Amino acid sequence: MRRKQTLRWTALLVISLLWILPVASLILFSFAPPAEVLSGGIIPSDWTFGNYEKVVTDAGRGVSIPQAMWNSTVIMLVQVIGVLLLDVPAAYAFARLRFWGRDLFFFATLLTLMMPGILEIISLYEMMSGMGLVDTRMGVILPGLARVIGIFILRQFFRQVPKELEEAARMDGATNFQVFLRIMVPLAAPAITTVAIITALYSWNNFLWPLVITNTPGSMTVPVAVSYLSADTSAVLNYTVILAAAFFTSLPMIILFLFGQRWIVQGMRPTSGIK
Amino acid sequence: MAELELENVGKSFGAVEVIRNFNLSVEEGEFVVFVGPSGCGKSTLLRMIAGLEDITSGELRIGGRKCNNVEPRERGTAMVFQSYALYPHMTVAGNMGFGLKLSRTPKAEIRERVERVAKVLQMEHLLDRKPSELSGGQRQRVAIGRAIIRQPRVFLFDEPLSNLDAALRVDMRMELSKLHAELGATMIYVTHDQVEAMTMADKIVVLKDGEVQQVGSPLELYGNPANLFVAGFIGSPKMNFFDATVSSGRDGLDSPDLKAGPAIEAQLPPPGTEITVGIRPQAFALAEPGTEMLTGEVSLVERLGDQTITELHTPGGKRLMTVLPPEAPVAMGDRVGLTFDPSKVLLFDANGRRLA
Amino acid sequence: MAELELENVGKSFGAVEVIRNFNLSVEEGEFVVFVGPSGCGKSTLLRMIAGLEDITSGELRIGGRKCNNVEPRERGTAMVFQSYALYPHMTVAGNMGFGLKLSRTPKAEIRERVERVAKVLQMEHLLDRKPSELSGGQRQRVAIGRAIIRQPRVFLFDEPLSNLDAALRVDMRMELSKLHAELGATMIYVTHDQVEAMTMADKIVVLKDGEVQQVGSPLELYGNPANLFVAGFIGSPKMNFFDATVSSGRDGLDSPDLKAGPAIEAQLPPPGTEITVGIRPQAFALAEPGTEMLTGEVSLVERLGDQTITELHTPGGKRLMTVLPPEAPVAMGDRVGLTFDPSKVLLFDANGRRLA
Amino acid sequence: MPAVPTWIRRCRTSFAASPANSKTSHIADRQAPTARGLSPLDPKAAGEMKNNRLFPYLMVAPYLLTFGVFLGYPILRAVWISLFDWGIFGPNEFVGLANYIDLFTDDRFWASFFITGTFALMYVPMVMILSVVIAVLLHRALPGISIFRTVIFFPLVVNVAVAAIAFNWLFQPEVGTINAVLDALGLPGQEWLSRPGWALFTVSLVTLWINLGFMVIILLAGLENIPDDLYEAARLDGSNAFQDLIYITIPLLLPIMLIVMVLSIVHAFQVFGEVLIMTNGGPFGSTTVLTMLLYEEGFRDFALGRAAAIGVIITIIIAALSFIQFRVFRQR
Amino acid sequence: QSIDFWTLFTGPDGEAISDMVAEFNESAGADADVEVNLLVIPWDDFNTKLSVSMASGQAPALTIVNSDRVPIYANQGALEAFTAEELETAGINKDDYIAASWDAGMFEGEQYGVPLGMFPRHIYYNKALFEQAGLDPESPPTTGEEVLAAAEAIEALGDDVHGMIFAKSGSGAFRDFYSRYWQYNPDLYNEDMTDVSDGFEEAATNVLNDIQAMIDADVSPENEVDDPGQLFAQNKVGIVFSQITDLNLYKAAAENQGVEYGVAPFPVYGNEPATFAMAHEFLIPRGASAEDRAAALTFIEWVGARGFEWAMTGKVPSQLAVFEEERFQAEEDLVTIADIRDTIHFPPSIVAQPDVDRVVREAMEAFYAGRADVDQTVQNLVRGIASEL
Ligand SMILES: Nc1ncnc2c1ncn2[C@@H]1O[C@H](COP(=O)(O)OP(=O)(O)OP(=O)(O)O)[C@@H](O)[C@H]1O
Ligand SMILES: Nc1ncnc2c1ncn2[C@@H]1O[C@H](COP(=O)(O)OP(=O)(O)OP(=O)(O)O)[C@@H](O)[C@H]1O
Ligand SMILES: [Mg+2]
Ligand SMILES: [Mg+2]
Repeated sequence: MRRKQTLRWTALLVISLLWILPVASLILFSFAPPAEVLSGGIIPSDWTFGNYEKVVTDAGRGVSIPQAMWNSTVIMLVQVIGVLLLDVPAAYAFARLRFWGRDLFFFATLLTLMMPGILEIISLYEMMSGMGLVDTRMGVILPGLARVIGIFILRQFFRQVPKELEEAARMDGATNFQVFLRIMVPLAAPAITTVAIITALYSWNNFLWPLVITNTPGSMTVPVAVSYLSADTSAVLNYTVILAAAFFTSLPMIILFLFGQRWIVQGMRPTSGIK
Repeated sequence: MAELELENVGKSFGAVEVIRNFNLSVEEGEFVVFVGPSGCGKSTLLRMIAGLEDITSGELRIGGRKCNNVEPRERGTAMVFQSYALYPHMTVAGNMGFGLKLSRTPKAEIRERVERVAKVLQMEHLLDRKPSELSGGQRQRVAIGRAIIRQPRVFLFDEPLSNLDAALRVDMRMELSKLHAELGATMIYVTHDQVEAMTMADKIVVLKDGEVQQVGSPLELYGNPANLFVAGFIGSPKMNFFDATVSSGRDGLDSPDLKAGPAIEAQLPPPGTEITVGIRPQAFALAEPGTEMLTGEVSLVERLGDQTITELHTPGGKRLMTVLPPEAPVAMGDRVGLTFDPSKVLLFDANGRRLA
Repeated sequence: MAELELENVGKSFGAVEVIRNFNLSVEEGEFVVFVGPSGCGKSTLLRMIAGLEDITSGELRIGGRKCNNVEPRERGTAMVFQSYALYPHMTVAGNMGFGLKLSRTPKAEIRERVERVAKVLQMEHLLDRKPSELSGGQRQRVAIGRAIIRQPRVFLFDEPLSNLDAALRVDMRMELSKLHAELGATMIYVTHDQVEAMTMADKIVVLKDGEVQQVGSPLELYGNPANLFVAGFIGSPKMNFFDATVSSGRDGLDSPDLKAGPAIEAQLPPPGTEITVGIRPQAFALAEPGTEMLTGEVSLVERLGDQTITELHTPGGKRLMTVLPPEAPVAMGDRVGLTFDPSKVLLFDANGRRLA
Repeated sequence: MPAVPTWIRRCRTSFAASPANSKTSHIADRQAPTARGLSPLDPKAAGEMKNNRLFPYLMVAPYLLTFGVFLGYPILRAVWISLFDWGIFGPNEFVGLANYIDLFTDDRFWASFFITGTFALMYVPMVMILSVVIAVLLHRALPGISIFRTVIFFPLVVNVAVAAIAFNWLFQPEVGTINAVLDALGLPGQEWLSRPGWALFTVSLVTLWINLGFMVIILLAGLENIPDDLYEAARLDGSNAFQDLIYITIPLLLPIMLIVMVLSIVHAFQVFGEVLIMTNGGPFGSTTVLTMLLYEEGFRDFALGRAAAIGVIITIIIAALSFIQFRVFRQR
Repeated sequence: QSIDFWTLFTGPDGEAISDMVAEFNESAGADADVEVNLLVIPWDDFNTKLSVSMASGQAPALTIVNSDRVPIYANQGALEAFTAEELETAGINKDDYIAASWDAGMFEGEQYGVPLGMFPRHIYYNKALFEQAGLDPESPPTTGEEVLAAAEAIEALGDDVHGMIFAKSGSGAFRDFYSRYWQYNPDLYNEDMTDVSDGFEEAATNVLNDIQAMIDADVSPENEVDDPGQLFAQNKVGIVFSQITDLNLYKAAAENQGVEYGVAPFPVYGNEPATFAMAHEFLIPRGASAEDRAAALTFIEWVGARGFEWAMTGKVPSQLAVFEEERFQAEEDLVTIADIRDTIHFPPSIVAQPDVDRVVREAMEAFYAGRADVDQTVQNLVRGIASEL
């Protein structure tokens, strides 16, 4: 048993090293003076906090990373909550309830997952400008609420919860909604957390739509701000600043993940109450 | 008006027909036990009554009203699942109190009732555990607790005591009977335990392959089984059966093993009829030399302390079970002679139907 | 050399200590039965032997080799899980044949063996079903099949027959005994069924709260229990216990109910000692008037067909169980007198240890 | 009601009436019989029934509404647009399927099609194998596991553009870190992004690096659903770690692997940002995937009709592949 | 009057333009009551954002794009042409601009764009390596043969030193093709723009033979080099074919790493010097109000007068006046490149031009990748261009 653990540990170590290599240089070089990039190598030979200073303070042409992080946080929170409120009940219905058009609706939903997102942009933009939401946070948020992936993931998970538990709750006098809320939701907690994390990441990293819909720092999200930042000076010479911005702006997500992952992996196995 | 009526109820899973043409009427407050071989459809019936399984054909009435499509919640039934189906994310207390919580019972009352039930189930110390931290029997008790904490019209118990030790089982049996008496609720109970069936039931329903074989009180079924199956199923060890043809010759029976004697002779059908003779193991006694009605070689002796179960092989090649007194002087390989009380013999025709 | 040895084995789940200082030695080919109240640690022990549960302290040896940290795969054990643990994605045949498939048994042979086992389990017609399409008893049989299809050194059965009907249970019991005889494999068997324990075991281990109470042959345990717990646990209905103080007075006992009589008197400890007197229900008989050693009011009569279980309440307020002949003339509310065979009386000291 | 022998009645009642336990009722309150659950005759029941039929719709309605407005409509509109010669300010002319026919006779489209196909053939198997293996490795407790997890998930929090920019630099043959590391290990460096054969592979590696954590999260949640006792049973059946994976984990994880499979197909056929930033379709056009073509047609040349047609074709390809997956998975 | 102004300038361009906007808003803008809101959008995303906003009628009042985009936007009706009066009112005069760059803002006879600066193709060379190879660092090669000879000499300096680097894919591939082509033949197309010109095949064959000779000489890396500037900064390459917009990279390398670079016009291969160039053009998208337009023009005029500052970001000025300025004359590199202003060619201002560019790019990529020889490539070009026209 010990040996197997060691084996697993070693395998993980190797994979992690491969995975961390780009991350490590990203982080290392974010502490290097810009010119280091030209000389290459694994570890920079000179160190500076200048890049981070620039990220935090430099409001080059009105683009402000701290402001963008605030925007992104607000947008992310609203989207995560919104997506969960919309997706969890719908996914449950798709997975467990019988109603006319269920499979039709579901596959229609799935189809849109397969459509390249870039195609929607013009129609969405028209819609948003019709609603006067161009260059607002709400304009960034709204289209992000209609994401299919959460439905897809949650539906698969809801299908795996043993029917007996639902039946037991019905016997206990639970209404349809109580079965959903008190039994299915807690049992699908790992999946719901997963969807929440995925939505949060998507929201934090989504680029194309926020780019198109936002024009001013008041509504710009982090990726947009970073891309504007990267447009700030000559590409090569600005490298380290971009790296610093990338690392700095992903810190909240890393923290979120560190907390969230326990929830994914500490779920309650839905079958453990069943003989 | 009967509390619960099933009329021509049938159930199929796809092509597999598991319940056929089932009829039963249960009075309010009755205690009905379903017995039958594994896979005969007992659980399925319970689940149909609970409303968890669609009824393929026929009609189910509760309190006179057709309920085929009524939500489980509206039926006023509580059930102990054969598979327990505990909520893995709730503690024992949470599992038991869930139904009360849903009906907005005040917290203090829930707590009090949960504690009372837990005491009955002898698991007060486990209230904060999750199901995954319980032993099999403890889980089963939680499942029982979840059902009995409520006060439904109809209780459905699916082998609720199968994983409990004997002492606990006796206690639980008593508690359930008490509950039944107190609430006057209707109870439907599936068990494989003869003692349970016999002691608790007002009415036993014997099932086989999805069909009712006989419905009756415990003693009726024991003493007066309608057919071969019921006779074989009720009573332990199983009744012994001898195939024979009625003859007009010696003893009136053409059987390699059996000498019928006058008591049976009187009940026999016309000569030439093929019949089966059934004799309970308890009806045998060791014969004084010369009075043997049967002989056999002992092939197995089980001494249970209060009785000795003996298996014999007859010269005709039959295996015979007998229950003899604790100190009966039998040993493996002995050749012994047996007598039996002719008044306790049952006769069945070739289709297994009871003759006398 | 013993096949299986457990030495000072202990097990805790976090702060909960469920096995304490467990010692057992099982010879090759022995049939050992674990009995004990629900939650006493039987399953946990089995799982430790199988290698599924870490051993917190002590040592486990199989064939003389320390096995605490040996992979289950290498221990040569097969187990029937209390929860079945069937593979939901495989058919019945797939479930049973999985172990053979892993050991690269040729397909034809797997098939043949699966069919043979299925026949033994009376489920040939279900081989293509998935577990979710089976009844409770059928699932349990698949779990049995999965274990017995292989030929391991040690079989571990965790309440394998609990969900089967009586007839099937008898059949399966017999099949398992046959298997045991044929393979000469060691078997460890958990059951709550006294009949199973008594008939199948070479050796019974009585457990309580994770501690061994007594190890011995069935008859030893029945006739010669080491303590109050074993005496009470083995035998059904439960042995009756009377608390008493030895006195030098009338009958040598200071008890509201019991007249000891000379046979007991001989075994009594010095006057003043507090003891418990145990008498099995089967030891009682209805007394001829005047010979009563006990009296009581009948509060319950269970007529099981072959015996009548009667509950009495003594004047001293004790509840007393007796097993009387089937037609014993007792009825609820009757006041009856009983005698008992003094040679069958057991005495225990204040700590529950057996005196005589 | 059939006759029940009186003694059995008495027996039963005597359980309850036995003086030892009749002081208090342990389970139910005395007033219980009057306070039973809802009667089936309750008039409320009829209304509830209707509610039940409505319930599923209540559950899906908010989502479907949002979906319809923000996804359904724009996409239906894209399909509509694909039937037109559509410029930046809207339709010029209805052309029916001409956009599609044009594409099918265009060498660039087919070249792109095969490049995308090749990309998918490299990417999807890599994702499937690695994500399952890593999820299994990451699933159970182990010292340092949360560090490993975080490492695997880190790429998710870096936005694609930055990752692509960073990789562009890491993959530089002369000054890039990757070749420097390979060099330190005594392995030959590569011209990762500038050789036609390699560039697509390199992009697929980066896409893998970026997306793998995503798949692993989903699979981890799926692994959490597999009961432990099955592994226990399998261990007793003589299963080793590999066989556990093949016979227990994978079959039971199939529904979740289906998600991963479909998503990775989606990723493969919709890969865009990585290509745009890392190679911009080059070198020598060897990484001009379908979405690049779509982008050029739509946002450089404003042939929105044609672009939409490409989008529809991509959708059909993904849908067809997914459908096959659904079929294969369901048959098991 | 407040107007939005979107540009795709990144790097030094971006800094320069935002400085100018700030200055304008404070000075002339304030006077004329005009405020310009600058949004610098990374060029990768510029088209997406601009086109989406145009399609929804939400475009900014002023933007800048590369001149080859002008016909496309104009043809889509996304732009509104400048009227002569407007320009005159704003004080913008065609004659103040280099004709080629002014004309690049024209489509079908209408003026849609006002140029800001131009960026032609040319070469950078490494003076240190020249010296090592025994070449005169102050007299860079001017013809194809000289380039080749210099490259060979430098290549011989070491294993990891390359003689030269030229674009084998991407936009550089077709731009350099055009540069050479126009040296042989000034016309790509026939009169009515329906097919290639009569002399096309001959000229193209010449060009490809020149390139074949460069490849055969084996003085450049086998594969595409993503960022030649980095190799150059490490003194690992002698000559780089590139454009003036990279100037700041080389300047930085010179400052940080002491690299000594020189610039020289695009070498002459054909009959007369010629080089490809494009311009940045101010555009006013459709939908802007008259006030917006006036404000935008005010700004355009104001920036036009600051051609020098703009040129310092690596451009050749479009405004003739700049060439006379003393401070401009002091910038050696800029002067060297600006000297070629008469030989600059812009691609024809037609809608199909980007498609033709793509055809040329793909044909050249196939050629460089060895998938087509000279003849096949010429045929590919002829067929491809004809079908796009
Ligand atoms: N994960 C756990 N955490 C804490 N206690 C546990 C855990 N698992 C089991 N136990 C406790 O350990 C004791 C022994 O459990 P075990 O399953 O061995 O009982 P058992 O003898 O098999 O009982 P049964 O006859 O009911 O199956 C029980 O009291 C149970 O509550
Ligand atoms: N989903 C299903 N598809 C097909 N057959 C099924 C399905 N579920 C149950 N059955 C079959 O229906 C029959 C009745 O099952 P049921 O569970 O009612 O039996 P049971 O009487 O409760 O048996 P047990 O005593 O073993 O629990 C069984 O033979 C079973 O195999
Ligand atoms: Mg059942
Ligand atoms: Mg157990």
